[in-house]
Amino acid sequence: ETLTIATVNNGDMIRMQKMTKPFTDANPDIQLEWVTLEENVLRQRVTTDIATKGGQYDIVTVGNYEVPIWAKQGWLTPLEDMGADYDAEDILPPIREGLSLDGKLYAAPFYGESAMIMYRKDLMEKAGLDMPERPTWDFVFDAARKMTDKDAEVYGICLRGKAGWGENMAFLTSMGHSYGAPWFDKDWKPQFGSEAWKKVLTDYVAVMKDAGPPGASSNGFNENLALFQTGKCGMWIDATVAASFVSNPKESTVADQVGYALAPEGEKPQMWLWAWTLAVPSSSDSPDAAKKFVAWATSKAYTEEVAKAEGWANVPPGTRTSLYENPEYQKAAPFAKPTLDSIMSADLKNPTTVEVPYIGTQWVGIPEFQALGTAVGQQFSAALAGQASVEQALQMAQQITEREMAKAGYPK
Amino acid sequence: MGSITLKQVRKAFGDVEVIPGVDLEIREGEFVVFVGPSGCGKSTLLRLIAGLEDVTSGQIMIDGRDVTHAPPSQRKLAMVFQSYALYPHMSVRKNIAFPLKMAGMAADEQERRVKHAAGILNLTDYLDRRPGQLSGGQRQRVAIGRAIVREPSAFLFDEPLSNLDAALRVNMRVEISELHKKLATTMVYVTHDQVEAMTMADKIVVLRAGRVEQVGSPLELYRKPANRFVAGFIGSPNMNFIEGEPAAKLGAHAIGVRPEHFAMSTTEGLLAGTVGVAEHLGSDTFLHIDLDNGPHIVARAAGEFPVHHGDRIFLTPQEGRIYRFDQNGLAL
Amino acid sequence: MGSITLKQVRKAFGDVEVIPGVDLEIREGEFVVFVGPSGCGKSTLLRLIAGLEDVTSGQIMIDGRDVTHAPPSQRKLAMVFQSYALYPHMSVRKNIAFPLKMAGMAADEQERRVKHAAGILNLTDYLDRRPGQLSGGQRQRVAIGRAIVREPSAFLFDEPLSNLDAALRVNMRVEISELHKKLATTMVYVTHDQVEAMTMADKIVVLRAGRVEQVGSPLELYRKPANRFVAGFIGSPNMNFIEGEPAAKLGAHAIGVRPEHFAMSTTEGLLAGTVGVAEHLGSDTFLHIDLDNGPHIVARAAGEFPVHHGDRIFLTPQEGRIYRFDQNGLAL
Amino acid sequence: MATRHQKTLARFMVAPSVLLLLGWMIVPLAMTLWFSFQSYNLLSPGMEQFIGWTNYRYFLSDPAFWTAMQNTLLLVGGVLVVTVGGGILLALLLDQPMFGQGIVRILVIAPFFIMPTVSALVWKNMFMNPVNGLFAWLAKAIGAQPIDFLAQYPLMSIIMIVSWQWLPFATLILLTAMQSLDSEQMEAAEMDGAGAWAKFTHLVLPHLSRAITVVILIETIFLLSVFAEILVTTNGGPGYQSTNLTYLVYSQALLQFDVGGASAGGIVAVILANIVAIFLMRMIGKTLE
Amino acid sequence: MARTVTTTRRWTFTILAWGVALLIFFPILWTILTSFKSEADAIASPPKFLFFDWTTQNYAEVQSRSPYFRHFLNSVIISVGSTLLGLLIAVPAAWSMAFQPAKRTKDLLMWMLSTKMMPAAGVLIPMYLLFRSWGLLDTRLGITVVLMLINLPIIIWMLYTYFREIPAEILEAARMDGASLSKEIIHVLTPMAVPGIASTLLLNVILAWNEAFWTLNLTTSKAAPLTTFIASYSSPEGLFYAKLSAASTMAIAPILILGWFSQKQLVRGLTFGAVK
Ligand SMILES: Nc1ncnc2c1ncn2[C@@H]1O[C@H](COP(=O)(O)OP(=O)(O)OP(=O)(O)O)[C@@H](O)[C@H]1O
Ligand SMILES: Nc1ncnc2c1ncn2[C@@H]1O[C@H](COP(=O)(O)OP(=O)(O)OP(=O)(O)O)[C@@H](O)[C@H]1O
Ligand SMILES: [Mg+2]
Ligand SMILES: [Mg+2]
Repeated sequence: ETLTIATVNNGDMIRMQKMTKPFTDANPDIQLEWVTLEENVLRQRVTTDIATKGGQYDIVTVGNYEVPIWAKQGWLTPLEDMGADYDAEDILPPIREGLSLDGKLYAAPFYGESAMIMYRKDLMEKAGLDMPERPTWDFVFDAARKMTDKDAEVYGICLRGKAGWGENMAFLTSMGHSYGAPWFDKDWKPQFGSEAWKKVLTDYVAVMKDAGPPGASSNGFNENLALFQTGKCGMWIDATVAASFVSNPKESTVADQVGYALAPEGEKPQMWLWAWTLAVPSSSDSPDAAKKFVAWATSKAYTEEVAKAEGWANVPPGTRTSLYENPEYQKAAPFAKPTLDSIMSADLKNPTTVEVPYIGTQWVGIPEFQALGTAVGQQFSAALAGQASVEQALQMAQQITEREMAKAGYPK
Repeated sequence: MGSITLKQVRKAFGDVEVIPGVDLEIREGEFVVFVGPSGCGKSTLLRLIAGLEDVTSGQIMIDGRDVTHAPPSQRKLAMVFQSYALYPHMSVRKNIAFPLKMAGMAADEQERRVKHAAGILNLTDYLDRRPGQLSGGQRQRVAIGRAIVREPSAFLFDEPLSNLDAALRVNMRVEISELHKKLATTMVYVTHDQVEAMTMADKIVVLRAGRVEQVGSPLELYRKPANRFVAGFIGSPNMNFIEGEPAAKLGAHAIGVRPEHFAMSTTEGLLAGTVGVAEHLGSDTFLHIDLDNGPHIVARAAGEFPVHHGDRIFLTPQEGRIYRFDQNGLAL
Repeated sequence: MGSITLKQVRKAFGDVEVIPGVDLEIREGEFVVFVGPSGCGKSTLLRLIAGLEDVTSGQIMIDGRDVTHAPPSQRKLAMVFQSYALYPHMSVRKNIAFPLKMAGMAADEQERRVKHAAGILNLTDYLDRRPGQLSGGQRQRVAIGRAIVREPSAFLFDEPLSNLDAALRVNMRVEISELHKKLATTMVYVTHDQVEAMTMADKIVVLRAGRVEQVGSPLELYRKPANRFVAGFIGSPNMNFIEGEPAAKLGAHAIGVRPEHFAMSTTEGLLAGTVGVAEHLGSDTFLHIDLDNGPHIVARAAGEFPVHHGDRIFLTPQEGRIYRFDQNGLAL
Repeated sequence: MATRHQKTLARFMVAPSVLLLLGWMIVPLAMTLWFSFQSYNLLSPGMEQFIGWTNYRYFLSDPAFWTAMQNTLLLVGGVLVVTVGGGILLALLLDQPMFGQGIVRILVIAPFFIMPTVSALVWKNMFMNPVNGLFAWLAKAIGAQPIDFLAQYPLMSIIMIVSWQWLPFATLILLTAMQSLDSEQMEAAEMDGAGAWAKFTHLVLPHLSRAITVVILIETIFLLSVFAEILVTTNGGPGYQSTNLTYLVYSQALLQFDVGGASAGGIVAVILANIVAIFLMRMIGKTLE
Repeated sequence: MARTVTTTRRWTFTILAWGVALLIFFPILWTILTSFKSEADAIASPPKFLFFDWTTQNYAEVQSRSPYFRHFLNSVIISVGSTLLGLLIAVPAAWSMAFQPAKRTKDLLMWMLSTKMMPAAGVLIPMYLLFRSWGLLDTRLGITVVLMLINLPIIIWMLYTYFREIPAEILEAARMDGASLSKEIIHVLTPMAVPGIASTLLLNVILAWNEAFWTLNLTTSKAAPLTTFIASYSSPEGLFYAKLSAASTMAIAPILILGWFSQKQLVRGLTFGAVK
């Protein structure tokens, strides 16, 4: 049996490909076929295949955004009977809930993440500031401006600017939620005309202009990571997984100077919850073998394998309670606690101050969000690049969203 | 082996009738030359015989067999093209052997025949060269070689020498004539060079606008052209035509005199004129003369005839060498 | 206006010396023809005069002015190329006017001159066509037109007629001769066709391997060739050379007799041979004869000389028409 | 040049290609046409229904549509201008006497072989990146503010990348054409007193017109469907500033999974492509005879 | 035009041309250089041109991540296969267009070319559905056929321009010599057009090699060529310039080398009958 596995090209996934020996030794009749793709390409390929029942993949890597939607369509095989020692209860509750429908788990988390602030202790000190455990947005903006020294190529804050629902819109959606600016009111009316949104975007554009790196409008997670690793960012608010990269002295020139804080707080704390998960499409013709692999790859045992080979700091984070209770991990990963706190504080159903008809923290759990998020992201990215004013961008965003929602037939 | 008969052969390209209807009889072993001005349909006629074009109506028989609708390969004819049409990627040997190979002949028999043909054509030393490495004359010989190995019942040539330079042309002309003597196979030869036609043909077919104007041996055509067109076409330089008074005196609409049939004098003669250009070739002198009140004519004089530009000259056509034509150009 | 002098002009391409050193005097108004076998350096010499190639050493003077290092445009010469070298995207009018436009001439003056040239060359009706829409002869005339509008001090022609067919070539030959008479401008004309050379030239320059073999008027060269090379080159068909006994009898290494200088008989004569091919042209008959123990020769007989393939024939060279050459090919 | 037999054979032999291409055109096109009248989103299966012209209305009224049209034209036109203009200059340069012409040609042709994805990645990351890119370093080295190409001049940057890929093509065709110019014509012009500039405008350029036409034709065919470069560098943004028609259709189809809308867009694009094709055909018909 | 070229003139142009050529080539050169740097050197400022610690570790890393050789092999099979298949179909078509032209031949040719302007994304879903029902997803056969169809118009056009340069008389001679149509094409036309066919082949191999939409969308793993290989590097995490460069170098090197070796034929082929 050959399992075709679609994965995203991030470090943890690539590491997994190199570590499958125990699995293949234990299951000599199963061959693994890896398809590693960049995130957008992956999503496009996998969605096309699953939606048309192409049956190309036995295991797909999907985010927690897709899982409930796809599960509802019947595209995913429920992950029951994963083996005696799988211990599904160990999975962090916010994550587990996000991956379940009607009590059944449809995808197994490979790693989970939330957002936090990574900052440079040395620069913070130089600016004469002290980072609280959870700062306010105003503190962050102020610190960013103070830390900036453009001549030395030090920029106070790095934030995502590259258009895309999983790039700038992930950040801006969660920032919006934190400001009390949701995408839709409870009647599915787009809210980009609101004062709250205006404040969100104004603050964002302003601080990036004053304290952001040049070319911010094309920076995504990876670009910012590179910037931070080379010492060009004072602060970076992004996914918690980044912590293990920025603190890795082999890759990062500032590893010893990184501090961590919880994501900022506005009307509400900024919430973020993301998990890359492994799921088995219902079109797979080897569901049992696939489940076996998924169980192995998301098990505690795998975590230990990685720890043995690469050290505790490099194990896939954010999925299991047991990991955070492990003292060895706590020792190796200074970012363990803020990560766990961030994840646990995420509430998919109540991301903002008002009631919303959708679930999601840094995304909105409807199928149309991919397209909408990217289209709106383009507008916001244009605003960041100075190609449009904040007002224009919001107006366009509102217009686009109204159009698409109308076309898609909301409210449903 | 090698008789070709055309019966009322007609060819039209779309609406344009190129050959309005030709009857022609070519006997076994004859060397027949088609001549005529450019565009008169010589090539078309040849290609109809070859089967490279469909006849619009009429019948073509080869050796008594009706081949009107047979494909080229079944007519047992060989053709030599103006551009030689050699296969540039094959050696001379392969070029010559190609028709044999196509006929599925055994390799050793192919080789034997190629050797034989190469021997006849003096190509033995070049068998392993590519056409690109040969001179024009050699290429022409390869093309002929390719034709003769098949031992066809007739050869068709479409202006085979027109791409060669003057000296080579003369040599190849002689070679082809000798080949014909040796093989005694029917040859149909298209040219617009009337020297070639005169020197090679057993029988010349003069075409004009797709019609046969006259058929006959070279000297027949030279001596007794059926009409003004043929008279003007055969002979070099061309026949001079004089209309008006001198012609009327002889009871014709126009009279024709060949350049070589004038007696010339600086003192007296039947016709008077002024020398324009005098071309001294050493062996001959061609005089371009403007007749008084008459046309521009050309006369051939002896090797070193002492006249110059602007001199007065008098001409008398030789007795019995004057051709007379009526209103319609027909010979009287 | 139009005298050209070459003094010890030498040209080498890299290591290869193509012209080892030529002295030549071309007088005003002369029509000079360069002839010689292919590759002998005719074109190179012409291009040196034109300034399209640098001389390696030596001096070129035009009208007494040293132009050895002057660019082509300052030599006041016009050139007509073998390929015509017309500008394909310009109308005939524009082609002819191009040199005038380059000289910055006023538009109406240009127009006047173009009209004039077109009138001379019978091109008036074609002024608005593109070269692609013209026949070969017309194109050649346009090329000449482009040359004459500039009123150059001399014209240079490099085989201008070699791309034309036989009939057209004869016409254009006469036209160029007449043009020369009309304009009386110096013309330097390259050809390898000796008929052209004979009929057009005031003075022929025979070249071999970059050396001048003989300079003289056509009839001078025909009558008194300086050596065997010139003798063989001038005259058509070529002179027959006989070595051995018959030559020795006349005290020479070889003797030469032109085809037109044989007396022929079927019964007796100095030389005996067998007729190979007899080419009957009507006006003449060319006999290809294999002499007994001797070479293959060509003889010209009267219009209707009655011999055929395989007949015995006897030849006697005409008195005083025998050329004698020594061991080195020099005329005795 | 032919007998009936030959003609019949000829028709018979084009048939496979024509049928295949027809199939290739018609089958997906028919399906596309069908989908274009459906409300069909891959992500919401089971909701398909006939909705008339709605998809077309949405596609054509999309504010992105007109921008995309404009960008498509700008992109094609811009690249054509750069490559043909640059190609002529470069061809002129390469036609001059020099040492190592062979190697120079090899260097110049290289970009043509590069995968569009790779070249876009390389340009974006290693050259145009405003922090770590080489251009940024150059700017800093001369004391200027680094330019954020992809954000500030997105379309121009893409034109630049695409031009880099197509410049070799234009150069080489034009160079070959230039070298085929009859040397006797050049000499004739020289004798006629034409200087370098006159020779260029009166001889070289007209002689190149045919080659230029072919360059335009081929490039247009490929440039109309430029896609990978945009996807990799700007994702069509910021805003719609670098979205062309192909990318717009792509984003409908594979970002929004709106098959119906994408199909409508596809049909619109096919129609536009055919208009361009007819236009090109006219142009080519004249020069290619 | 053989007037002596002065040495200064020659040197001026040499320097100028080399400068421009290096400028044009520089991005590729830089990519290749970067592929031998460590990630830190790759983004060093000021850039390190030649004096850095050369390492092949990036290649090892890239190789360990994905089976380069299999992608490479797929690329070869797909690009060569589609081109050969295309030639097989295009040769007869080009023969009839060149030698038996009908009134509409030019229009037909243009129509064929216009099929290339179809926006692929618009018809992807239909194609995907068809491929699924025919079981062609992620098969070399399927993607080969698609690339063949994509390039067929170009192949036909190129062959057509070459064939038209071959004198019809030669084919007629073959016919007179008793060759049937297939023999005429196999023994005479095709060998004569070898230079043209070679350049058609080359150009189309290059185009197929670089095709990145259909290959990416219709293949998954077994049939996936190098375009898929490179797709996993478009934005990985962390510092990636050196790895990206190594992967890029590996993806373009084969075709670059092929292109360089066959430069002459290719250039001649690229002219599409533009140069007469
Ligand atoms: N395939 C064709 N379609 C239409 N007309 C044609 C075709 N082939 C020949 N013709 C026309 O038929 C006439 C006769 O042509 P053909 O080639 O037989 O002349 P020709 O006597 O061989 O002339 P030339 O001496 O120039 O070779 C010409 O008017 C020509 O334009
Ligand atoms: N540019 C060149 N470089 C090297 N050799 C050359 C060049 N041009 C001509 N030659 C050589 O110079 C010699 C004379 O050439 P030229 O063209 O002058 O001969 P030609 O008498 O005009 O011959 P043809 O009658 O064939 O035109 C030839 O051997 C030729 O190969
Ligand atoms: Mg003909
Ligand atoms: Mg010459």
